[in-house]
Amino acid sequence: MLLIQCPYCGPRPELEFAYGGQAHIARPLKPADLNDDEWAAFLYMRVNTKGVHAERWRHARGCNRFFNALRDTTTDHFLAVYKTGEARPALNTAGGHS
Amino acid sequence: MQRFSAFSIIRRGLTGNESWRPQWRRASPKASYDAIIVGGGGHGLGAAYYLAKEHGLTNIAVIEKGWIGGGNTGRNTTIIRSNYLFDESAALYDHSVKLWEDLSQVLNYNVMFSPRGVMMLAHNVHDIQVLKRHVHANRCNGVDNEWLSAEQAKEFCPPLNISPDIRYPVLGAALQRRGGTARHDAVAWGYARAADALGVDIIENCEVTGFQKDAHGAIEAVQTTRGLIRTKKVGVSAAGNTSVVLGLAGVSLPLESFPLQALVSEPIKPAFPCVVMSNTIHAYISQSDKGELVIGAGTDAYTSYTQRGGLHINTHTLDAICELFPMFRRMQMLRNWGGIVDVTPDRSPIIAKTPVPGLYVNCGWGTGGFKATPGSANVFAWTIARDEPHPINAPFTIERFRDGFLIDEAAAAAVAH
Amino acid sequence: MADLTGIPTMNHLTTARIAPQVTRSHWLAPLAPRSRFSLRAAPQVLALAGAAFGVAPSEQACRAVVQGTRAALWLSPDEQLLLGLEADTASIQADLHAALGKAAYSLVDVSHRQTALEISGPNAADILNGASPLDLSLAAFPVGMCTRTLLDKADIILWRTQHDVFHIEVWRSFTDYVTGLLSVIAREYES
Amino acid sequence: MTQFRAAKGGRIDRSSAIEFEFDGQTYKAHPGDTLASALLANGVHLVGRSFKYHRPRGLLAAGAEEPNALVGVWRDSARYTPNLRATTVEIYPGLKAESQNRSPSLKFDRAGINGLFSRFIGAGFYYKTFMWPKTAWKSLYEPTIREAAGLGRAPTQADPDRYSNRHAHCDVLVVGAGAAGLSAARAAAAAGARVILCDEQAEMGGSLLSDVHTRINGLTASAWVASVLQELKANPRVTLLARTTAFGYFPHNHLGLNEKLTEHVAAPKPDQPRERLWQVRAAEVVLAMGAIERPLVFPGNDLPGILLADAARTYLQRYGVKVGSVVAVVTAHDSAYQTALDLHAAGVKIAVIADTRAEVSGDLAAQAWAAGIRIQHNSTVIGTRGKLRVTGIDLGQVSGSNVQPLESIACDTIIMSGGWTPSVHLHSQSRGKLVWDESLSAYIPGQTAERTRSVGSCRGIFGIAASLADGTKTGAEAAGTTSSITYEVEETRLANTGFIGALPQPGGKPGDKAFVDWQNDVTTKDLALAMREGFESVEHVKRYTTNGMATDQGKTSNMNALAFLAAGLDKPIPAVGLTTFRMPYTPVTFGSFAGYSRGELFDPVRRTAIHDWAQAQGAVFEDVGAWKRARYFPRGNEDMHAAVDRECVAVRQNCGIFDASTLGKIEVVGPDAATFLERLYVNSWANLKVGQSRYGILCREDGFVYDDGIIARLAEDRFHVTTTTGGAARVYAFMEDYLQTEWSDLSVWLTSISEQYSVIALQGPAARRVLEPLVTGVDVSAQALPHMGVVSGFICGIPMRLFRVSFTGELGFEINVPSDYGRAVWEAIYASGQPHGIVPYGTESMHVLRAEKGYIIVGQETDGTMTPDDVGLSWAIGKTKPDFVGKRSLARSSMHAKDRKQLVGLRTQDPKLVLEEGAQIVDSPGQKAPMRLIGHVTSSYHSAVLGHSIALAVVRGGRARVGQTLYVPMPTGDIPVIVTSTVFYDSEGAKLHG
Repeated sequence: MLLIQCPYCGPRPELEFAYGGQAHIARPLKPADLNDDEWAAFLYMRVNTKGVHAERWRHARGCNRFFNALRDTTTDHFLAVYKTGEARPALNTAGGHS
Repeated sequence: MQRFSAFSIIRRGLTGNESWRPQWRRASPKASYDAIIVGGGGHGLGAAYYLAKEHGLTNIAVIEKGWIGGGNTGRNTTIIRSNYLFDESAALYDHSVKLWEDLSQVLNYNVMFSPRGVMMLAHNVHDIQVLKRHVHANRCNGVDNEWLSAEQAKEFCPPLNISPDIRYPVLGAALQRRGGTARHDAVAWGYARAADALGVDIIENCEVTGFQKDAHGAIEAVQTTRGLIRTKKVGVSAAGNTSVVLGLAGVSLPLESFPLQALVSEPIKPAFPCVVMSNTIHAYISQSDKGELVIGAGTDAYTSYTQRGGLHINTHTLDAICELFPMFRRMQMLRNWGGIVDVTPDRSPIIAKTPVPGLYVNCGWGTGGFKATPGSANVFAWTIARDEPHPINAPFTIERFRDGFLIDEAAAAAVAH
Repeated sequence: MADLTGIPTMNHLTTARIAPQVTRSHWLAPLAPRSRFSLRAAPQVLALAGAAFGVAPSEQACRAVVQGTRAALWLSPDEQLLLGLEADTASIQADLHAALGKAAYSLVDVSHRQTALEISGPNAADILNGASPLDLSLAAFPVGMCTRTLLDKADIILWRTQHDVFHIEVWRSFTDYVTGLLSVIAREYES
Repeated sequence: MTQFRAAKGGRIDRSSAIEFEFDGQTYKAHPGDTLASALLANGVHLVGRSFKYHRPRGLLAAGAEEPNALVGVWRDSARYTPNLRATTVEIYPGLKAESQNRSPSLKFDRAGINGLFSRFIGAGFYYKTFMWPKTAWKSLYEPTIREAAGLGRAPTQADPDRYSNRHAHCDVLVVGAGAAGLSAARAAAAAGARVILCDEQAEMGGSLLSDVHTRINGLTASAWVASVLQELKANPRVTLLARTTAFGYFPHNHLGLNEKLTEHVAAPKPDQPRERLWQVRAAEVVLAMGAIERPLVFPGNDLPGILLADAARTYLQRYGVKVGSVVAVVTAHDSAYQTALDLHAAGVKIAVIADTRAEVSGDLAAQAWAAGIRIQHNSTVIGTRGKLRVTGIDLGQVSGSNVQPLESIACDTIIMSGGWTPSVHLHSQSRGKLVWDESLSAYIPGQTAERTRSVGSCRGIFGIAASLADGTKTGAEAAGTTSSITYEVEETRLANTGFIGALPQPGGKPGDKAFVDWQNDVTTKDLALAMREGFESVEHVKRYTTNGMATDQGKTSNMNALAFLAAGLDKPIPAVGLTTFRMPYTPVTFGSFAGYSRGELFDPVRRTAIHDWAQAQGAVFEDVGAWKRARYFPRGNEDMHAAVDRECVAVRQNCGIFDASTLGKIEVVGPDAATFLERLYVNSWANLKVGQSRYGILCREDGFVYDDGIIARLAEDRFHVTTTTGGAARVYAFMEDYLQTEWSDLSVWLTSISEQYSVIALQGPAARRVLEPLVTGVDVSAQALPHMGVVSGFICGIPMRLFRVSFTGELGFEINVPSDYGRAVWEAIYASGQPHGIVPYGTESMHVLRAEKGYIIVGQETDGTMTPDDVGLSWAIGKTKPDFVGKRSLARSSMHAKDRKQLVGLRTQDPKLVLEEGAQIVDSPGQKAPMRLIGHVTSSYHSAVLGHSIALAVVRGGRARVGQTLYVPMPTGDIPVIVTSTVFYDSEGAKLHG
């Protein structure tokens, strides 16, 4: 069970969270303007990164807030958490324990 | 190829078993091949075998970054069934089950396919509706699947707890008698040995690092940790790592890779005759020929390539098993392991051409890939050889997501694989 | 015609399968009905509510503020659970609407959505940790801390009111489960 | 007093004797014994039969690594536990144990004959045969193999024992309470850290408990252990967990510990759990798991009476048991000399110390020499004698690569030591790297992947003084400080030597029956065969030979196999690789994972405020998600169909009352509430007036129907949204997702009110007459409160939200009252309805009534692949809206294909015939499989009101087929059906608006 740093509540067990998939996929403002391929890309295409992955979590069983995190999918170590709407932080040094 | 039989065992046994030869050659990459399969799991080795056997392509290689059969092929709960809801799925999986039925004889390798029956439990009215829909659809598609009352289910699987006092009583079950299990390692080794005998090179410890394309963007070579290999056809069967490999060719797919855990108990004398699956309480269980109870857990919630998951997945899996089979509470977990499963949005696989000419992909099997091994390998080989899908895998394209022709077993049936 | 205004609330609980338990290790019992409001708004608006409600909501995460018969529990940056006397339900509502006026906010009466339990005693934290994955040491979960969390398979709000007293808010249909679970966990402390 | 009990010594309580049973025979033991030590004390070495060849086997070890001595322990008919290691089973009065995998008896096991065929049933033989005839696999071969395989038998009855769970947190978790672990815990505790110290054994102290020579700070080792434990016990921030195995190392320093609570107790208290699962989140972990002595691989090394040297010392010094009378010692490490000396001192004859090394220096060798014990250098073992117990050992002399037979020496016991293998299991589980240490010829922990540290012999630091220093330093580090604690130690220094692989044999051939994995019967010949057949990857060899896959997980076999492999492949050991260490370290009971979860605690049972009333009325309930819902209310001996017929007729003729409380309800409040719903649901909401409600449909972004429900506008900025029962949680999360991550520009908030209100549906022509007398402050007349109207008022003085809505097609109301009042209001309405023939009805009647009107149920008519248009709801879509969730997907051409499955009604010719839900549909009769399926039946009932059966179905191009005859192929034949409209009753809706 992962230990996840909620930006609002602090470190909490994974059980309290819901995984929200890849982060920074904004819903198009005018979906009608997209062709089928572009729309399918928005709906379904995912980077599925092997390495540092920007992803959404929701503290579903806690403060109920969505937030973003950088996690290394080869170690499951979290490298950063940040609030929804904030830009993906640059990583000074990768790795490190979570 | 040294023929396997009771006779050969005795003959070679009498001479101290000295005369056995390697089951497949330890090949090194040639400069070029007619086709290359990336990924030495059951699907990849099988595709190579069928390419050689049915399509006459023998100058081909399977390249595997680790050791063959070391991925999900060697990490799954070996359940085999074809009682899927949609016609497309039923056709694909039943094609596979038919191949399973004489795979041992075809490969001259005992893969221990054991059609001991796969039973899916219904715990509420909705389950009954869903499973009966399966039973009817399967029957009309020529796939065996029958409805059992709770008592009949208990008769078929005596350890089952059908008491009305449990939290989610068993109201009935759908049974596919042709379903069952097989010996997972043997599938990889059997295909490897048979493919090798047809001239296929099986190259281990060889990881793809890139693709080389010609002026028209078509595949012309594969870069690997063991050098550049020329080829015009590449079939990728890399399961959890598919996104990574296809990414090297600039192809992105609707895939996410999740950790999937499974576990076995200590070996015991025969105590569990069939395979039982319950979607409502998330459990599936069978007993291996070695005597271990083989139990599948759910996937962890997040994408990961670590091949391990959390303790809570095990507690939730085993509380379901203990609720259904209370006599197993005193059994002990012997070994737990994790795999990486690649999941598509509709939980159905992709067996198709990619936007890159000469590049083909077989992926997205989620938690259900083992059962499909022969069938998927067989139609994937066809697709690679003829540069067009076999009728059976024609619906399983990448484009179906763009066009909305989903084959959504998960949403439609919510039955785990 | 029938007038039910006088009937005691908590019909559900009194018919539920639980009665207060008093043992060596712990005390577990349902608490009396309360008036409860979910107040959701931007933090600065939440602050405005303080005066009207009589309790200034905590700005610190996961903290409850108690004033007389009322309490405000921080559940989220934009969400406070307000607790008061059952009899004050109408007045709390009126006062807050008056105070917040045109501001953008959401005030919803959830008095009957959930029930409250209290568990206390020397083993209260141990018993909770039979099902709660949180660190309940005083350092990590001090008196006055409150949070939504999980108790095994139920969502609860856990609030430490004294060092060995915990207040639990749980959606009414999960009350039987939570009390049943805690009593089963507690059994071993009696043997 | 049995013949093998030493005159003195050991930690057993000699003052009391207890009796136990093994294979039906009664023996005597002392408190403090394990089953293993007690059997040895009684001269019993033969304790099991091996997995494949059924060879007689004795005890090899004294701890958790034991591969041979697997027994079943029987408390009562419901408390049988198979496959327990006799070395970890603590004796209690009346303990009943039995050997396994033998028939009829241990001494004579029919399957022992397998040994004769071993050359034919070596590694992987089963992959090469049992293939002809094909059918024989299922009928003959597999059943035979399965019967032969497996060890113990499974329990046959439900386990009545309880299991406990505990989540715990600490600053430092120390795993293992030997010298290194104790000193680490002590140093961490001294620094004020919150410490948990666990050890798998009944007593903490590890090897110190069987060390009678070493002095620590002037105390004997065991006295020092006692003093440290006393000190730690007194520290409130320290938790000591004996009989507790750290079995799993999970991500983010989350560890699983299994504590045995009653296994050692003769009569556990009823409320006492059998085991407890500790789920520990540790800031820092210190692994002090020690090392496991490595057996030597030589021909016939598996006879009963052949065991590890350190085990022999443990049996003597900790349990006061002599493993034999005449002992031959084979060793590659000094520690076996200490054992020999201890046995010698206890009056055991040491026939020889056969040392594989060329020369041996050090005090112990000198002492052995002085004691007159024969020491033979450059030794190897080329064979053993005996059948059910070793009777002799055949020694060989090694000179260079040449091995000469030396002599045969009689003995009744052989103890061996190949040196020590650090227990790196948890370090490896945590994904820490392992590095090969040539000087130790062992893998030791390298780069860590979690906040974890290894100390003492599990990282290759041997010796008490060194371990104490290592533990102290590291324990303090883990607690974030340094420590000044030091220890005065008097001990004998031992050289770190050892032997891995197979002992040299004459002619360089691996000898016969030289076992590497005892339990799985893997010999050097099997490993050789695997290599010969091209299995070179260590994982392949493991899987092909099953080496290391037994219940001991290769604790004693992996390193020897690896070395043998390396030799065979002519590679250095590190080049061969290493198999992964997997959870759990030792087997863990299923029940301990399940914990409290069983019956009602397996999953919460959710009941409405009206549940108990329904129960009192004899309602039959169904599970809907976690909810219990009343399905029907049988009267007398009515079956479901009779009850449902009666309930439906009553609703259509008079009125019925239905508990709809489980519906999801979300209050959506804020200035932008309407805009939010406008963007989310397919319908338009801006034009919905306060006091009105509307049927809403929610799609996923992919355009498929996700949920539906009535949405009422209570005020300009306040909506009362209902969802399906199953959809409550996911729709709320779905809304929060869009609000928080896509539309943060909107000022609107969500609050779940699902359980705030009991919802009482009052349906039928008489509904208004039943309701009217109870309400105040509202006019419920058709003019004042038309269909879909919503109003607030009072019922019996209780505030209510009154919806005039209908899921039955009759005049209907849904009364929302605060849940505490739900039952009382329900009873008041029921009373008021008596004169009007009111009946309570359940979900089954609700389904029939809505189907008669063609109302869909999401999840029954839809299945995640249906669009609003597919189920005939395109009328609900706000045509002028620029966008809503799912709109873009619905614009894809495939969503308008003519042959999409569309919702239709079906009628059978035989009015009594009720189609089966899920039955398939074809457009021509007599088709053979595979048929061309064009749809399926989604809902099907007998309608008592209409006097015939009705069905809803989804059919390709269905709406264009109305009037056509289609066929439902059943095993009994095709059933012709006529495609109809989905509305079977009151199609003009007169009743709805009445």
